[in-house]
Amino acid sequence: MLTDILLILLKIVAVVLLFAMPIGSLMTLLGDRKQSSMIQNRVGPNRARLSIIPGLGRLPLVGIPHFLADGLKMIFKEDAIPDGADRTWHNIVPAMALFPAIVMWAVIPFHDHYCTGEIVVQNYRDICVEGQTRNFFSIANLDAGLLYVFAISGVSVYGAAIAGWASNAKYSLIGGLRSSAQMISYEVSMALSVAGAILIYGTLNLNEMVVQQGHLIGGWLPMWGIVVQPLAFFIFLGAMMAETKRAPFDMPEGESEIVAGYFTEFSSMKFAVIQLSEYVATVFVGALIATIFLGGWQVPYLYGDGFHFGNTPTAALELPYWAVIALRIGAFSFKTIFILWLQFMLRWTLPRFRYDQVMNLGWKIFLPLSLANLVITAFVVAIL
Amino acid sequence: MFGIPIGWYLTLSAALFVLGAIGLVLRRNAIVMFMCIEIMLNAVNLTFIAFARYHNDLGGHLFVFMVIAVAAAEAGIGLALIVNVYRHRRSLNVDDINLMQG
Amino acid sequence: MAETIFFIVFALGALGFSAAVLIAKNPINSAVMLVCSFFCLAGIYVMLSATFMAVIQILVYAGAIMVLFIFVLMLLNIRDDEIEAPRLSIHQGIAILAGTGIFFTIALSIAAWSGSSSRVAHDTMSDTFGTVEPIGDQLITSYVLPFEMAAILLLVGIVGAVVVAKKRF
Amino acid sequence: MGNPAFDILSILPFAVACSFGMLILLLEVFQRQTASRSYLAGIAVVGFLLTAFVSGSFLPTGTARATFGGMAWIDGYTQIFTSLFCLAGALTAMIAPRYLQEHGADRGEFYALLLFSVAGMIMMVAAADLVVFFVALEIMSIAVYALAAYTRRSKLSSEAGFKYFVLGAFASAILLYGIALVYGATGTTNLAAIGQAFGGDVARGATGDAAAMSTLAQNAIVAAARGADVSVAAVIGNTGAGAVPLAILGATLILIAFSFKIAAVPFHMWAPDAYTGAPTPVVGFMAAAVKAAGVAALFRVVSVALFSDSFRGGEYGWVQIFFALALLSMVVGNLVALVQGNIKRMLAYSSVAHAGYMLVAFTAVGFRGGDISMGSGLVFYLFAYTIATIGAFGVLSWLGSRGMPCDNFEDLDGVGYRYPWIGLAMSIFMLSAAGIPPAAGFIGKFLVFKSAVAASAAGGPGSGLLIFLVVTGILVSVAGVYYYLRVIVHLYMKKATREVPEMPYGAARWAIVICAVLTLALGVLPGKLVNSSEQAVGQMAGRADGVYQQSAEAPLPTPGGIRLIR
Repeated sequence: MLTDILLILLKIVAVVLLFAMPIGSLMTLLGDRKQSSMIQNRVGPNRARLSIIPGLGRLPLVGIPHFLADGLKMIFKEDAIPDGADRTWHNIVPAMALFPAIVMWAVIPFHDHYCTGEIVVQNYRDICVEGQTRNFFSIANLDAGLLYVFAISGVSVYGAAIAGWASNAKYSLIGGLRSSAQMISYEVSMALSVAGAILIYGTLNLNEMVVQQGHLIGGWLPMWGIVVQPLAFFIFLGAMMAETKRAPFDMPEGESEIVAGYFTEFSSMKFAVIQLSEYVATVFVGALIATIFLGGWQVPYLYGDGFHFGNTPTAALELPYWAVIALRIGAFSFKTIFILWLQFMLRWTLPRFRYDQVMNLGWKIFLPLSLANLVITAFVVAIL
Repeated sequence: MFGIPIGWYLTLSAALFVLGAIGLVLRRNAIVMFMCIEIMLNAVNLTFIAFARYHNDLGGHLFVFMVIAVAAAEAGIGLALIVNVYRHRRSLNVDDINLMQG
Repeated sequence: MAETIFFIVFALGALGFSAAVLIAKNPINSAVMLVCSFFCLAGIYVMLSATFMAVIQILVYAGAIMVLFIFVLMLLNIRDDEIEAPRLSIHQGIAILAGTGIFFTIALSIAAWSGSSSRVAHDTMSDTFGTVEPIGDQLITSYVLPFEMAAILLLVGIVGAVVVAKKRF
Repeated sequence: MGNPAFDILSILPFAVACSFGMLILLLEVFQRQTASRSYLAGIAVVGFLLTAFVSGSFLPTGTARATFGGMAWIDGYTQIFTSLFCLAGALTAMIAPRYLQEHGADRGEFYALLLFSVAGMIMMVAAADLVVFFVALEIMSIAVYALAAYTRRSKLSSEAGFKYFVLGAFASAILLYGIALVYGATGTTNLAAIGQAFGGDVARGATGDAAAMSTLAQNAIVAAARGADVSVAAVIGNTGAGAVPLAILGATLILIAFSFKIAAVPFHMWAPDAYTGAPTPVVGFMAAAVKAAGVAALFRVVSVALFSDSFRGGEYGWVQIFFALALLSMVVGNLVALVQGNIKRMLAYSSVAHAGYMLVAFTAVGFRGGDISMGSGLVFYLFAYTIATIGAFGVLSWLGSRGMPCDNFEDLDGVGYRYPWIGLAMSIFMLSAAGIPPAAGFIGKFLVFKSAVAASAAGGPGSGLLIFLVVTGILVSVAGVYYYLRVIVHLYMKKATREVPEMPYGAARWAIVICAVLTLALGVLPGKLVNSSEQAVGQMAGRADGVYQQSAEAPLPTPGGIRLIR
């Protein structure tokens, strides 16, 4: 009992503090600043230095010290609450924004369940013989994991909506309205597009989904979501980007129209927390898409005991279990970061949509496409 | 493990139901009244789920599923009606919605 | 024991937040309190091994219905000047008395039901009770008719909402 | 489909109505903004007729069966009401176009919502399980909420929709709580199974009655047929002593919710406001079809699920409830209608009174257990009432125009001379509503009161009360003649105070003519309808002594889910 609780706490710490948050906050720097500067052909952050550490004092370190400076600045800034704002909600809102972004990580599998016994590979699956499987690599292994993700992402609307409302400012209110409308709209196509994948894998459990993606079609092509559901992948990526309000869907915080949207009136650490929650959510999008569409922790042809080429019982290239685990977690991280990179590339290359374009895209293009995708998938699944 | 009597859950749901009904009578704000109806529906859902657990019958869960679908549809139409009334009256207070006597 | 504590926490949470819905002056506060109440109820559903329903509760009630409420409240932008004046206390008194009476009527019949035997939950429950799979199975077999009808219902809801709320034809 | 459990044909009426609704929605999309939508009304009428035709012809008459795993009953009762609802819907669709054009609301969604609500009504009456019943009820209600607020530029209409919605949603919540408690007491939502449980175990308590045990075994078979994971022992263990209070409370809440829906006193307060404000053709539909659906479904629920001796009469019977409701509705409805100056409001209270007359039939049936055919008067009454009400509101909407509604008695002045045929039709509807021969309403009232008298003739405690109910009913309906005749007085004996413009569109007139002719025809030659309603009620499926045996059904096949990889 006690060890279980300790284990869960440990996993939470590992996932949130060692994976989601660091990647999320690093993105503020590398993605938003350095990558954008490279795309826009300018230098980007390079002035802050870590002069207190001997030896590093003169190096720009690709601007990483800026990140620390930013944090310091945030902490010491004044926390301003506008006149007429609802003080209680204004204080609570950052937590409301951060909470779902972090809680969603509970079901992301970083690796298959740990097997204490011997692993036999059969029909592209690791089967654990003479031992137990222990869930070490995801915080909670829920049967309805995907539904859980949708549920929590539905709740994440409140942060933005209430933030806009509580600020007692027009731009904030408009930003809040836009964000809630946009998130409601895109949730539909988000869930529908992934329904095809649910049909194919026959499960809502994310880890089981990943396990099934280890299957090889015709003995060579990994049955990743992107292979069997290419259209759904793009719809889901787009819908998730809209859901997390990333550019080019960043209408709720379009600075050319409504300053910073729903968090215009937030400053200091409250601003930082809202910002951080957005980045954590962005990282989560990467992780979720990697899980559903890019094979999660699967490395092609790698199974529990090493590399198999084709449906063979023995490994062509044997590897120790720890190496397999390391490879897989590494692969998962790589995929997550790849999707992140893709999102930032999109952000800095595409212009922002107009509000009506966002809505049209959601309701008139994504929704019919995802419906068609679902129907076709259902037919194909029924025939096969 | 399952040591809590079903009666506790049922009493809770009865309390929630009555709370919702009282709110419906007392509050004058149309949207809050509607929220009170949602509380009542949730009390019903809790009753169903408690009884389903007791009878070991999934029928209760499926009923709840339908209730939630109905609640969603009702929320859509109800809020639309409220918005419509607000356009005419500029108020959400049901005491102002009194063009017809009685 | 832990279960009892959880129950008390969730039950008090559900009741307290629901009461807060009634008491809160500002409709937005009411809405958020209601969401909190839904979360507590979802917790209780999990205790009753209705995990799927708990998730659906959050997904639909908290994630969709209440968002719509908040959206409408923000759209109409009710500010302090429109917050209702307190009602006559005699009305409140009567309503609360009547409510308490009704509550005790219901509670008495529940007590009569649960008191006659030790009504605890069913003990021969299968592991998958209340999870996605059996419910999904039922939905497309025995309950396929209401399921399809629910589809029509949602269509009617959409059409009706659009018809009523559209600004002009 | 070879599988009898998924007999698509059996829900064909529902499917046809829904398909036509969707068709109209689609056609509406491709309309130009200014184009006239009247032809959509034609399509809707075709849809209604086709629905009625399908319900009558694709199902063998005289047979009753449960479909979709015991979720719906297709029997004579369903069929006869399907035709009634389709008639009401078609007439409303014919009356509506001109009204909608006048009020700048000429959009196809109106007809789509009409079709959907009729689809809901059909399933309400066909429901063999409370799940189906509830979802169908909501399909109907939500469509009607939207219809009530349809001319949303009018303040009255929007308020009417809103009030109707709040009370309707409240009633739904009460209904659901009642269903939940009944589910708790019996462990099932199937109407027949509830009836068996109430007849056996719940009512008899834990007396160890052998007969109760056997019904419970049947109950378990039903549950098993629905695919539930229940053993016989589990079901027997479920109910039993102590469930009685829950069952009574649940049944009472369900009856209260129904009273809301059919606007019986004291749960009628929404009706006058909603009827006054809503668009006139919709009011006709609400007052007639929605009420008919509520009454028909209530009759099914009561006579299937709550018909055991102890629940019907006896210790905790609903006869007393219906007695009180009927008495109050008749008295209050008629007396308040006397003092109304607004015709729509007057008709609203008159519809409350009519709910009271209908409940007299319930009281009679409940009083005299076992003989359900007494309810056949109810079916006839509903037909007569529906046609006359839709006709009356049709006349009102035909006479009114935008900014000059025909709402008050004075607005009818002289219409009888200006439009002789319309005046005649209105007089016929009023006579029918007042229950004066030769209109159909007379036969309806006669049948209902006759059943009550017949029920009391068997004697027993309380039969005097039943006679009292009948006498009160007759007295107040005599009082009611006053306000119906007042309409006729205004039609013929007052000077016209305003000019009624010539009406360009004829379908509404035809609808009024059809209503008038039907009202007269049913009044003069009631035999056929009386026979078929007797048949429909007598063979109602699902009753313990009915022709239909629930347990004959095989367990459902369970496709193990669709899997690509396993």
